Amino acid sequence: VLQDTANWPATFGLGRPATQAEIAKLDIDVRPDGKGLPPGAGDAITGKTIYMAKCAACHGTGAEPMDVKLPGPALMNDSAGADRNKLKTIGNYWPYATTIFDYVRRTMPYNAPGTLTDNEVYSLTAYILHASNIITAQTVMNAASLPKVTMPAKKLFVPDNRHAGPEVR
Amino acid sequence: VLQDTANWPATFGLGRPATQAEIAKLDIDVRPDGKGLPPGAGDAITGKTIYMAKCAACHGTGAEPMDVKLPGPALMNDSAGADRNKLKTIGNYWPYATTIFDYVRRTMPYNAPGTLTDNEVYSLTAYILHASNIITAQTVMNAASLPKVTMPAKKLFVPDNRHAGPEVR
Amino acid sequence: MLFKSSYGKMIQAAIPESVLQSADPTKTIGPPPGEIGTRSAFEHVVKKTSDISSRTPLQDLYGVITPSDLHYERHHAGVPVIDPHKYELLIHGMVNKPMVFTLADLKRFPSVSRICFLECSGNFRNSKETLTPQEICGLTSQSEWTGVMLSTLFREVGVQPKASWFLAEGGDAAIMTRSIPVKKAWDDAMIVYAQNGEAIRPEQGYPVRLLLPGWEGNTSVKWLRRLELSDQPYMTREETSKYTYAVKDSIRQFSFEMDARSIITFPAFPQQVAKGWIEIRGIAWSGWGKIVKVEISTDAGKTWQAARLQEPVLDKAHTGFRYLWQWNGDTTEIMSRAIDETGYTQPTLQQLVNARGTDMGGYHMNPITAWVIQRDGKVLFKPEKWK
Amino acid sequence: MLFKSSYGKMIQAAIPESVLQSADPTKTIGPPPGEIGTRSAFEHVVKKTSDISSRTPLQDLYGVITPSDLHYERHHAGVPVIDPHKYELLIHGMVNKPMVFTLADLKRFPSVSRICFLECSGNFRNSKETLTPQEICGLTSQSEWTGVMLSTLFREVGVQPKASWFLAEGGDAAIMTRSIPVKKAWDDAMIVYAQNGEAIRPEQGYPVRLLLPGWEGNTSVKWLRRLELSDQPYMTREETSKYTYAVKDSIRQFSFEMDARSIITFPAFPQQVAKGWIEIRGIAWSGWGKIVKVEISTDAGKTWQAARLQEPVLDKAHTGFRYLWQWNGDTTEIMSRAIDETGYTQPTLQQLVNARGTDMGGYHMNPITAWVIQRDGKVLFKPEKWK
Ligand code: HEC
Ligand code: HEC
Ligand SMILES: [Ca+2]
Ligand SMILES: [Ca+2]
Ligand SMILES: [Ca+2]
Ligand SMILES: [Ca+2]
Ligand SMILES: [Ca+2]
Ligand SMILES: [Ca+2]
Ligand SMILES: [Co+2]
Ligand SMILES: [Co+2]
Repeated sequence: VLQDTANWPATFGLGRPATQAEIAKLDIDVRPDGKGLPPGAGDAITGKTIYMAKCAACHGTGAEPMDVKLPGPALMNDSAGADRNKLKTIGNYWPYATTIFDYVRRTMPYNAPGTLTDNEVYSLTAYILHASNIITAQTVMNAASLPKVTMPAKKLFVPDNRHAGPEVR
Repeated sequence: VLQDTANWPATFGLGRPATQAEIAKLDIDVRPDGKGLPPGAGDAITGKTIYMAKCAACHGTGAEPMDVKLPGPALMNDSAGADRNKLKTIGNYWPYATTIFDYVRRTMPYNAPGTLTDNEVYSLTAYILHASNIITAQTVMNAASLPKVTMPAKKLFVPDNRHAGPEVR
Repeated sequence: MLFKSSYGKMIQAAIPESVLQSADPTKTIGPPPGEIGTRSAFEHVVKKTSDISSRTPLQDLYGVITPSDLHYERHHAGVPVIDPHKYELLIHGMVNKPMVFTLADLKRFPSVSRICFLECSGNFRNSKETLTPQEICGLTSQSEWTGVMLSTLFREVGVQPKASWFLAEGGDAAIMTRSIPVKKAWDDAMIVYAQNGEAIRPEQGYPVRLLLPGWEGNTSVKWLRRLELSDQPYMTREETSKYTYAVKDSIRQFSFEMDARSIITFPAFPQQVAKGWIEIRGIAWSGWGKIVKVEISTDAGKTWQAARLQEPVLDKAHTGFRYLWQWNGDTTEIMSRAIDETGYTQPTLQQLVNARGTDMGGYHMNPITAWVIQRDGKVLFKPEKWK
Repeated sequence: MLFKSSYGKMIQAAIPESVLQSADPTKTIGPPPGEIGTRSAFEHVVKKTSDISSRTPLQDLYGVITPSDLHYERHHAGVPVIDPHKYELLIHGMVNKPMVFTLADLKRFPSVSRICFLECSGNFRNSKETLTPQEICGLTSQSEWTGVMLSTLFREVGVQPKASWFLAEGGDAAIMTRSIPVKKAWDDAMIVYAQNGEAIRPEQGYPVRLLLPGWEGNTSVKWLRRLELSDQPYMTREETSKYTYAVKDSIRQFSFEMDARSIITFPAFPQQVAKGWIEIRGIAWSGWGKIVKVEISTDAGKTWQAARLQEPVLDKAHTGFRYLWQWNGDTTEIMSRAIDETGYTQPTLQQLVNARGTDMGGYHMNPITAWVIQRDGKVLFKPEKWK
């Protein structure tokens, strides 16, 4: 016990209540169950155009040989077939499709984070999923469909089974 | 016990023996019993000339009014008579005459430390002692005479009598 | 110009000639007391940088406090500039009272200080003999942190009984996010605003970061702007694509605690030592609690002796160890292993392979580090292959 | 420009407009990991300088480690520049083997780290209501020091049984000297070369200083060049003309240990507080050993309650204390008193006058510090006259 709170008041009266508006402004996360996904939609065909314009320079088109060193990691080339231990990509290593939307929206493009519209992020997500052989070119990604995409690597993930004690795990 | 030295070797074999020459170069301290005083001698008359040239600019001549703020503290003006609690000077506060020699030689003049000859330091010490009414203008200060000078404040000094425990002392 | 470090190593440096040819310091008045202290121009201790991190120079440090400006860095979109007067922390989700706290609010709550380590779970390099402790495991550092217990804030907003996870989100350009079990908040999580006596440095999360003692560094989200209580984890990129690792046929996720580890920082590459008495020195730490023992082998792991631990030994903290050894000049291997209060002993690489399979690697690697001392006194890291 | 500090105080500062008008940090990539960390441009914590000293900003610090560049300074001829490669420590006098040690030699001996405070025995100001903790007692700071026990070196040179004192001499332009009883070397004196994880800073004695835990700062001679063993003290200027003080009709000399003391650093001048819950915070320390208790009065000394001490409580170390208090808005006086493991309780000024007489002052003053909280929340120091 780092603090004895026995004599503490019910509240210290510090801080102020958060308004719904200010929560909404910051609350951009997306959970695997779809909570947090905004309205809007996109598909792989639209996504490919955006990808080529805003992402390919760093992440490649999925066509170049792998020995070209790019600023960003490979996202989908060879992914479905690649050896996970040699190259971790979205297709062979990511357990949830919602993570693509969440991550791309909050931090990509790396040099201009926060500049994509929600529709663009849906389209990019659709494109990456399609290029990884997970959805068809026609599948529309939106708040309802994205959480339903099952990722190939999902089944591999297990929670940490280490615990306090002598065992090496 | 901060260290358990039970398993230590007799010596770690680090460092090297000091030569007498290198000890002599650094061993400039002077003790109250005169140990450390160098050959040489000086008197107050010679000392006054040196003092006016090298010290008075910072410490005053002992003649100015006390409200002039000088870079260095007053050394002897009014000292023998002054109230110790208002103005601590060599005459009313210093317990050992050897300290004057030691301190002046190692660190004065403040802006050019280490530039005085031993004879100059003997003379300056004689001058300060004379100007504080402790020795006559004629008394020569050297390794034999300086430790014999008895300082007026000597009898006031007592070792710390505080000790571990509740008492406020 | 080339010159000798105080340990004897030859290093390249740029000291102004004016400093090196300085006059006798007993005859020259130096600069007066200043508003801010300085570092000696003769010291050149720096972090080793890559594009994404910079590593603490463990072999150049003493004691267990890392100077704040030598604390390791790992960030995902650089160091943001945050105005402390505009700073706010939002706590919402499964709470009774969603609230916003300013920095001044946070500083007024009951406060706590503790000394503990941070370590990136990617803290392991193993490629070649010429690696320093900084290169092998310089992604760990230690500070005295001050802030408010997260439990104090959770008490204030009224966390709902069903909330089992919370999302911690940073205000940098990566808007870094991690999902954390609520239990950690009741255990020892802190919201910290100070480091080693002063405001947290920008590289460590100024003005406010989460601090999860003993857990992989990435979870102690820097530049913290928001906490959202939830009944499930968010499966962010940093807890799925990153900070997970193969364990045989599965991928281990939410692997939070940093297992016990140690490193000998002296003698270590690039030192060269001489025959005779050597104090072997290093640090040991565990994310599971206190270090209770560090053992040293000077015969390549055949026999082990207890090192002396530097008091005070603190929970989840770098702990200094020392072992006095007389080197007879023969080639040998020296190594250390940490033992923590849960009874765990730092494993060999082979033990890790046995437990995790040959596809392990990248995260949460804590094998014993061995140094080879050659007959000429040169010390080399001993890399070990496992696939 | 004028702006608010993170505690709410208005302070004058010069932050570049470019920093203040920074873009949204979530949309701007920041600088990458660097070789050396930085301080936020929004922080302006500095030492308060005079011609002869500079004082640690106690009211701006957190925890108990003082950032090395905010460690108080007191020197007598400025900060010397000392080349660590030319550095040597001479030990001679009443020893069997007079020896010279280089810095590399010193670093190879068995080493020790400890966290302890340093305090100048002249650490007391009392003139007016508008004094900060820094101005009242900022001549104390704390570091984690690393070095070799002086006893280890004394063992090496063979100190003779009749040696009862030693002279410690610095290599600055003051060639500072103090006489120290040999017993302190057997107790806990150290020769230190590192501070808070790195080489000692120039202002604190680079490359090597003496460290006498709990004793008046001046005795921990900086830039140490020589130790001479003797059977009597040398009666240097700093132990006769200075660092001595009137106790009734005598002058107390060789007054080494710093008596127990404490200061409330929050709330303190120039803070202004609001009615409601306030965590009273401060530090307590004693040169005689550990702090065992700190008591707080919020009613001008009528009643006292125990504060909470921050673990770990270390020997001769600044110890953080905290006390939760609900201020009802009435004018009052708050104060703290430290109690150490020897049973000593920090005295009132009147108790010091009773013990030492009205001519005391200048050195070793450790009276309880009282802060007046006015109805408007402004906090003022309460100066007390004693002659
Ligand atoms: C200027 C270079 C750059 C551009 C342009 C860029 N990225 Fe990235 N991207 C990166 C870097 C660098 C990383 C790795 C960041 C890290 O690890 O923190 C990354 C990571 C990613 C990841 C995570 C990969 C993984 O394996 O974890 C995804 C997904 C991604 N980017 C998608 C995109 C998309 C979609 C776009 C275009 C809208 C884009 N990126 C544009 C540089 C870029
Ligand atoms: C440039 C100014 C300056 C000059 C020139 C100077 N002094 Fe000083 N002196 C000082 C200062 C400043 C101090 C106080 C130093 C300190 O406290 O560390 C001092 C201190 C002293 C003290 C100790 C006083 C005390 O009460 O403790 C003596 C004795 C002294 N000086 C003698 C001399 C003599 C003799 C000379 C000439 C050879 C001299 N000084 C030249 C500035 C000067
Ligand atoms: Ca949310
Ligand atoms: Ca001598
Ligand atoms: Ca004593
Ligand atoms: Ca990123
Ligand atoms: Ca776990
Ligand atoms: Ca001086
Ligand atoms: Co990390
Ligand atoms: Co002092």
